Amino acid sequence: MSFVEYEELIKEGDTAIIFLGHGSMFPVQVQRGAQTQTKYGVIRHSAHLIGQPFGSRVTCSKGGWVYVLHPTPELWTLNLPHRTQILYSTDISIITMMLELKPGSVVCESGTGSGSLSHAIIRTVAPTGHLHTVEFHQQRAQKAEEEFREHRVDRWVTVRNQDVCKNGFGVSHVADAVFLDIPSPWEAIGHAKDALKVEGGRLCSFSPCIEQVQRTCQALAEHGFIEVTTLEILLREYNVRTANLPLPDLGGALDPLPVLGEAQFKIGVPLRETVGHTGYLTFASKSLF
Amino acid sequence: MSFVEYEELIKEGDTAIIFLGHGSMFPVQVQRGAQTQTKYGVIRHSAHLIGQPFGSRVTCSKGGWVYVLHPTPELWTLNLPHRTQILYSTDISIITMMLELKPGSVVCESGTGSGSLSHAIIRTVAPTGHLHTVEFHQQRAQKAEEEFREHRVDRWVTVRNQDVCKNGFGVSHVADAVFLDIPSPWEAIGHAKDALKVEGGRLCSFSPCIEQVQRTCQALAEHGFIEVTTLEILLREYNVRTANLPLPDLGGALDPLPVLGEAQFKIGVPLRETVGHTGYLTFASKSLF
Amino acid sequence: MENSVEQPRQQDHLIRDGDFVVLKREDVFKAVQVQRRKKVTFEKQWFFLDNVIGHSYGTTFEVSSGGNLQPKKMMEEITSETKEAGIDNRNIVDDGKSQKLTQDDIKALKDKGIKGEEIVQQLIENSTTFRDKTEFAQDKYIKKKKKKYEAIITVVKPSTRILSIMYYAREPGKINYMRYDTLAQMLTLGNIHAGNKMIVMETCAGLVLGAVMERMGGFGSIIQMYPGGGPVRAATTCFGFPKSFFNSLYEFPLGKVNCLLNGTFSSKALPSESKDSISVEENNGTLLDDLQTSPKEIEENIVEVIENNHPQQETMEVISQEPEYKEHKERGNKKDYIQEFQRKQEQQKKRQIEAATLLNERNADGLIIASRYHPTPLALSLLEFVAPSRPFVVYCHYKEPLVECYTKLRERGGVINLRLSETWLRNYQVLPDRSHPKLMMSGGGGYLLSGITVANDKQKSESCVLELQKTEEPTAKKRKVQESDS
Amino acid sequence: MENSVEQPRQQDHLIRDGDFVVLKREDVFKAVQVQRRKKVTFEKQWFFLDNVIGHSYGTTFEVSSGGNLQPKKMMEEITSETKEAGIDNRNIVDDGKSQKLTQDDIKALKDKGIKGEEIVQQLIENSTTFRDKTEFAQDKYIKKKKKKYEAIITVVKPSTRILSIMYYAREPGKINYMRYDTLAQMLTLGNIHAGNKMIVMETCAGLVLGAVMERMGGFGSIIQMYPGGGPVRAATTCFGFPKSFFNSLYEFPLGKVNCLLNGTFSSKALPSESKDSISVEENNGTLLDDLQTSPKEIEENIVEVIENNHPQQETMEVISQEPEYKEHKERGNKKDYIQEFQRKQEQQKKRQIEAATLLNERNADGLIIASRYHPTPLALSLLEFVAPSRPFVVYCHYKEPLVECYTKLRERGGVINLRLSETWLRNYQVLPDRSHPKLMMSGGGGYLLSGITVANDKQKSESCVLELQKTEEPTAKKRKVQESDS
Repeated sequence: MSFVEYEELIKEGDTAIIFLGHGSMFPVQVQRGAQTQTKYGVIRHSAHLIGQPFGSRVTCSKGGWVYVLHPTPELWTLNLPHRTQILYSTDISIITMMLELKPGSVVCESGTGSGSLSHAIIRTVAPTGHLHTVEFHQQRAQKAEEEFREHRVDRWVTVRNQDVCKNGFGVSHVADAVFLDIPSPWEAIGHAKDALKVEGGRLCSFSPCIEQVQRTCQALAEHGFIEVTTLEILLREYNVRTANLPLPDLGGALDPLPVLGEAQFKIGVPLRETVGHTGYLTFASKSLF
Repeated sequence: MSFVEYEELIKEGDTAIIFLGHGSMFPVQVQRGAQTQTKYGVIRHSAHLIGQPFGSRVTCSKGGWVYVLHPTPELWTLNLPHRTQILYSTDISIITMMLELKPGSVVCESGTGSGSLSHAIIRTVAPTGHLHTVEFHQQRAQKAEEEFREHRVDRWVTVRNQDVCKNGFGVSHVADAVFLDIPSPWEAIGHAKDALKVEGGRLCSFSPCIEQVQRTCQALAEHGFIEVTTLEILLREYNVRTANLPLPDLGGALDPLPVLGEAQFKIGVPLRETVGHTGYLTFASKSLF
Repeated sequence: MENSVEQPRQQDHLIRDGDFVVLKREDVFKAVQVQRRKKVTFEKQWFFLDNVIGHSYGTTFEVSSGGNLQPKKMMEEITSETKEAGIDNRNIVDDGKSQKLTQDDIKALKDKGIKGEEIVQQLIENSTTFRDKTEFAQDKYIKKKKKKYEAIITVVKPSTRILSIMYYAREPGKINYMRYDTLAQMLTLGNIHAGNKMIVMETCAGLVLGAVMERMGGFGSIIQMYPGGGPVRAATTCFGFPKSFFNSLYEFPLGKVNCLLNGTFSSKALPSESKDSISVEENNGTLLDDLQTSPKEIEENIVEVIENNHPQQETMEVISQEPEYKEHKERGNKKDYIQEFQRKQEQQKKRQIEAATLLNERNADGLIIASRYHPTPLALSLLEFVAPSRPFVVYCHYKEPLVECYTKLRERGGVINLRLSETWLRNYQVLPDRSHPKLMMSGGGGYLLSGITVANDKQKSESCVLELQKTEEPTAKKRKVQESDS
Repeated sequence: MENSVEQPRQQDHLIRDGDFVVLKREDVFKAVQVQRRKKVTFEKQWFFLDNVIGHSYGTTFEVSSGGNLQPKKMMEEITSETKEAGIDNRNIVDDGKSQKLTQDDIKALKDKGIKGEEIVQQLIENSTTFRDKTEFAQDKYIKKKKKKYEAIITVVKPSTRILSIMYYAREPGKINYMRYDTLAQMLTLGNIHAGNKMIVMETCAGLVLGAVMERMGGFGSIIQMYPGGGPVRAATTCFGFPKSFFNSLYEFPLGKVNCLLNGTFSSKALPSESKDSISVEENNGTLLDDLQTSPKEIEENIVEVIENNHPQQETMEVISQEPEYKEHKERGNKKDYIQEFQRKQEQQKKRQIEAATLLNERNADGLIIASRYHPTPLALSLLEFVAPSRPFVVYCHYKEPLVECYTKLRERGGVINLRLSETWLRNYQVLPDRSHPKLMMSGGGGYLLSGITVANDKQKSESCVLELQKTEEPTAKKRKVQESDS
């Protein structure tokens, strides 16, 4: 497997997602001879995983079973080790579309963070594009590089450990799109402009606080960016349930016994608590003039 | 009728709401001998309205008919002449609850604007409470006073034509609650504190822009208000419709003719466009110390 | 209209013995009655409320030794004093060694009688990473520590605002998951105000009833429709209304609504009808079971049930059955209990006849439904008691039953301006340079169907419905066409 | 994998003759093909696109005399120059006399050849109330005037972003009211990327197909399932994809899906089977009718249909039937048309057999459904062609059918991680001292049901379903209990 290409069978060194049900899952690095402990018992990599097709049901030692899934950037987002706050698929989706990413796009990103967005970008720009990702935190930059190698996507990504606000992206006039998720995006707008192609490109900045957005929009205007728009996207999930509403007993006129009953129907009920805010997304285009 | 008490029959001088259907309606001032033109024909006040019960169906001259409704603050909000941007019932509801208004409450409000919230406040605090409402625009203050008289609620409201930021509410230490809907609410926080009872009370400020909220919250903290919370409420309306989804023709294996059909069901569909923002509501309590 | 009601007294802002109050710790509420020498448990901390008597509502107390409450000057948020937030967390390496104070140090501080607030401050000062944390992380840290070491309690006056927020946060199942802003909408859409004659059908622990009573301020009348053996009013009690508010509160059993509508319910038939009294007794059995379990649960949660020294005993007949039942259990004397019960039952019947009379006038000023039952049969039958040109509001936790209710009401006729809606509520953090919506929000607070009654002449009803459907179609014409296409 | 696809050329950012482009005026888009001396009508203004050729994408033009476009330096928002907003509108009395310029004055300016932009500036300067208006009112005023007097058009490159926003704003019915952010979710949830073998079933004018093609960049293969006589690809054309992208785009009729699943569809049977060819012809009749009306509508709206000089004719077989049909009508020669049609039909059959082969491998890497049909039968049958451990996404304008689809898929088994969701999108105005969410927002952009396929062993299927239901129950346990109580 790699994160940019489906394969049928699980092989040594692959990252696979063990799906336990209930939306509960975790990633494993497949290794000959290795074992993974789950609440349903042990999974033996050599016997249970290697050579099996992705999507198989694996019966664990205690008799319970799990599914082994092919990794995707979306599953990775749900399972990656958090080194920072991460971007989730709802935001990633609109970022990818609004930045007009596709195979062949060259993208600059900062910070790399836990690599949630990075994986999604690489998936979309491969096999002919490239991601330049800048992370100021050294350990995080190293860890990201490791993960990219493990996930066999390292040829489509360059990780740089530097401060984007001071040193930019390390490339000039190559990017179709720039993405910023840093505390002071307004300080990086100049570098972003420089990284974008001469003939223009798209920019996105993600910020949790409105004050960051205000300053970023001002900086974008000062640097001549156009079509500046800010938006917010929230996921609204529904649980599918069978609801039972009892029918009230209003007293049958003739029947002394109460006529009781209930109405049963399938419903999609919103979750009681849901994510109320991730961040504001500001998009802009590099002006031609 | 009055806006604070239901009556059964329509009488001279009443304000009534003519409901045409489709959510389309308008208010009339009932006057002996007067006529009102509608698309369904003429309504003759003496013959069609006076002495009839509210809620009656009135057949107009062209044979079409309308309903005559008893006014309520909520119907008034939908029908009042706009002299300013107004508050709608969704915001009014949460304002009323969060300010803990009830019969007997004394409330200070600025600006009066078109009187949308004022009518709702008066309805709630009558018969033992009072509204002090301050409007800097002279014509608007006059028009509001007129309306309060016409709606027979003038004994529960005092209108003052002054600048609340400079001159306050004209009363001291009497209010259970203060409501601000002005461009610079932070300039009126001191006056609001002064208007509230010595033993404390609640405050609400409505502002469309986040920068106004930021300044207001700062002023509230400086004046020792506590429990400062900002929220936003939006209405999500659904149309009830019968939807028809055709069933796709996947080709019956034995039947050469396509098996066509459709599924029909009742649904509640969200409106395609809806109000996305009215304003931020900031609530606070006057601290005891 | 004004003379029949107790007006708030001058000293109304002072906490008195016997008052119903709400305790507040951070964002957590609990409703209790103030009683001397009664131990109250709140957020795993016990204390006595004796010392709050005589203080103003809104006063903040700290729990000190022996469970005594000491008034405390309201401290400004500790965050304002320690605002040196890092811009990002690039330099933080989590090695578990960031806190220089040991558990022993902390215990020593506590033993010295250092207050929780000061302990938190010391923890901050001895954290090597606190100043480098982002503000978000700082806030999280402070909140966690504060919760652990401080025990600051504010005594506030109960209100619809406080109680609806309390129930929604802690026992949403008891109020059918009705969010407080949804309740706010109901009160406004229902035009609830002094002087109304309201019909309320709720199974929200009496919270909706209490909210309606608060808005009516003792003016007008309320008929509460109830399923089973009697109305549940645990939350209503928490409002601490004056006795007079209960004079015009009536209750009527749902099980007799059809009789009333058929005209088979009559005041003459009632007292002699033995079958009926049996069913009441049976029902009451159910009620008592309910009370046995349900307020128990409440007690463990957010409402302290009052077992003696019950000032509202006279006015709140139904909930007062509970102490009686307990008395009865204690005494073990079934006959005494039955005699007492029959006296109560007679009284209840008298009130029921009064309620029936009020309903039979069919001129109620509004109808509020918020129950765990399917709303359609309730709305269809109870609307019969409402005057024309009056608002009604039906709550349901789900949208689908209200879609059906909408359809059936349209078929019935006599209603206009039907609106199916929900509200969407988001709270904000507003702080210098770090304002944003709160990270979590409620996914749903229930749905409302509202409308206005109009004259529904039986002879015209059929054509009326047809025409209504024509004229009442909401606006988006273009869309409708598209939908029937697809 | 990389060598089979045309790579973007160096001069790709320059507009060329024959390019598919999108015209933009304020927030309004229109898709057209650049052709010399062809009159284009956009926002009630006509002009020629000759002058845009050779300029960069993103260049802004002004319409000048004779419908010629003149490149124009992008002007900063006029508001930035006139920012002296009143704080409130207390001093504004509307007397209809606030504009000092008369209609004659304005006409004189126009006749002098003064540009629209300058006219607006003069209108502002001659308004006595402009400076006293609130910023909101000022913006409104400027927008109104700008729209009336200026004709500034930007030529942008088509993309999923642009085209999905265009369709949602102007012809939402054609794309089943799918909002652009919903499409964005589908592309991500479906893990659409280069090298996939995708199944796409859409009735969204080909927009969803185009979006999938853009994300696959010509790598991999796509099988488009279509109802009726042929796939509709009006929106796909607007993307202006290179020819090579169409080499691995296949289409397969929905009406033969069951045959394929039953094993009754075979390549041998096809050519000789007369019954089948008749039905194809009939179907094609329907298609032609469709094309006769549906692109007509489009033409009047947002997409200029290309009638001649058709560079993609070879690669976009299906939409190319339309010009042929027109030709046929013009010539009035039915026989020629039928011969030509039969040749096409043979070609179509060959492709259909290829598509059938691809489907029969039952190893597709994903499934996207976005149609006006009930999603349940589509999802149940088309999932059979998908490999295990692959994502699928089903769009529906309504929530209710997806609730049913969810239930049926659970019963079927072989799918996990089912999620029913919608997104909520809000745009913001961010301006100094007046930032807030936009006053209007979309009420709904449709619903998605997504999930992942897994091995579904037939022999174990029953126990599997049971266990799945047990383990797959989403989290909120407490709530579930409450719900089955109520």
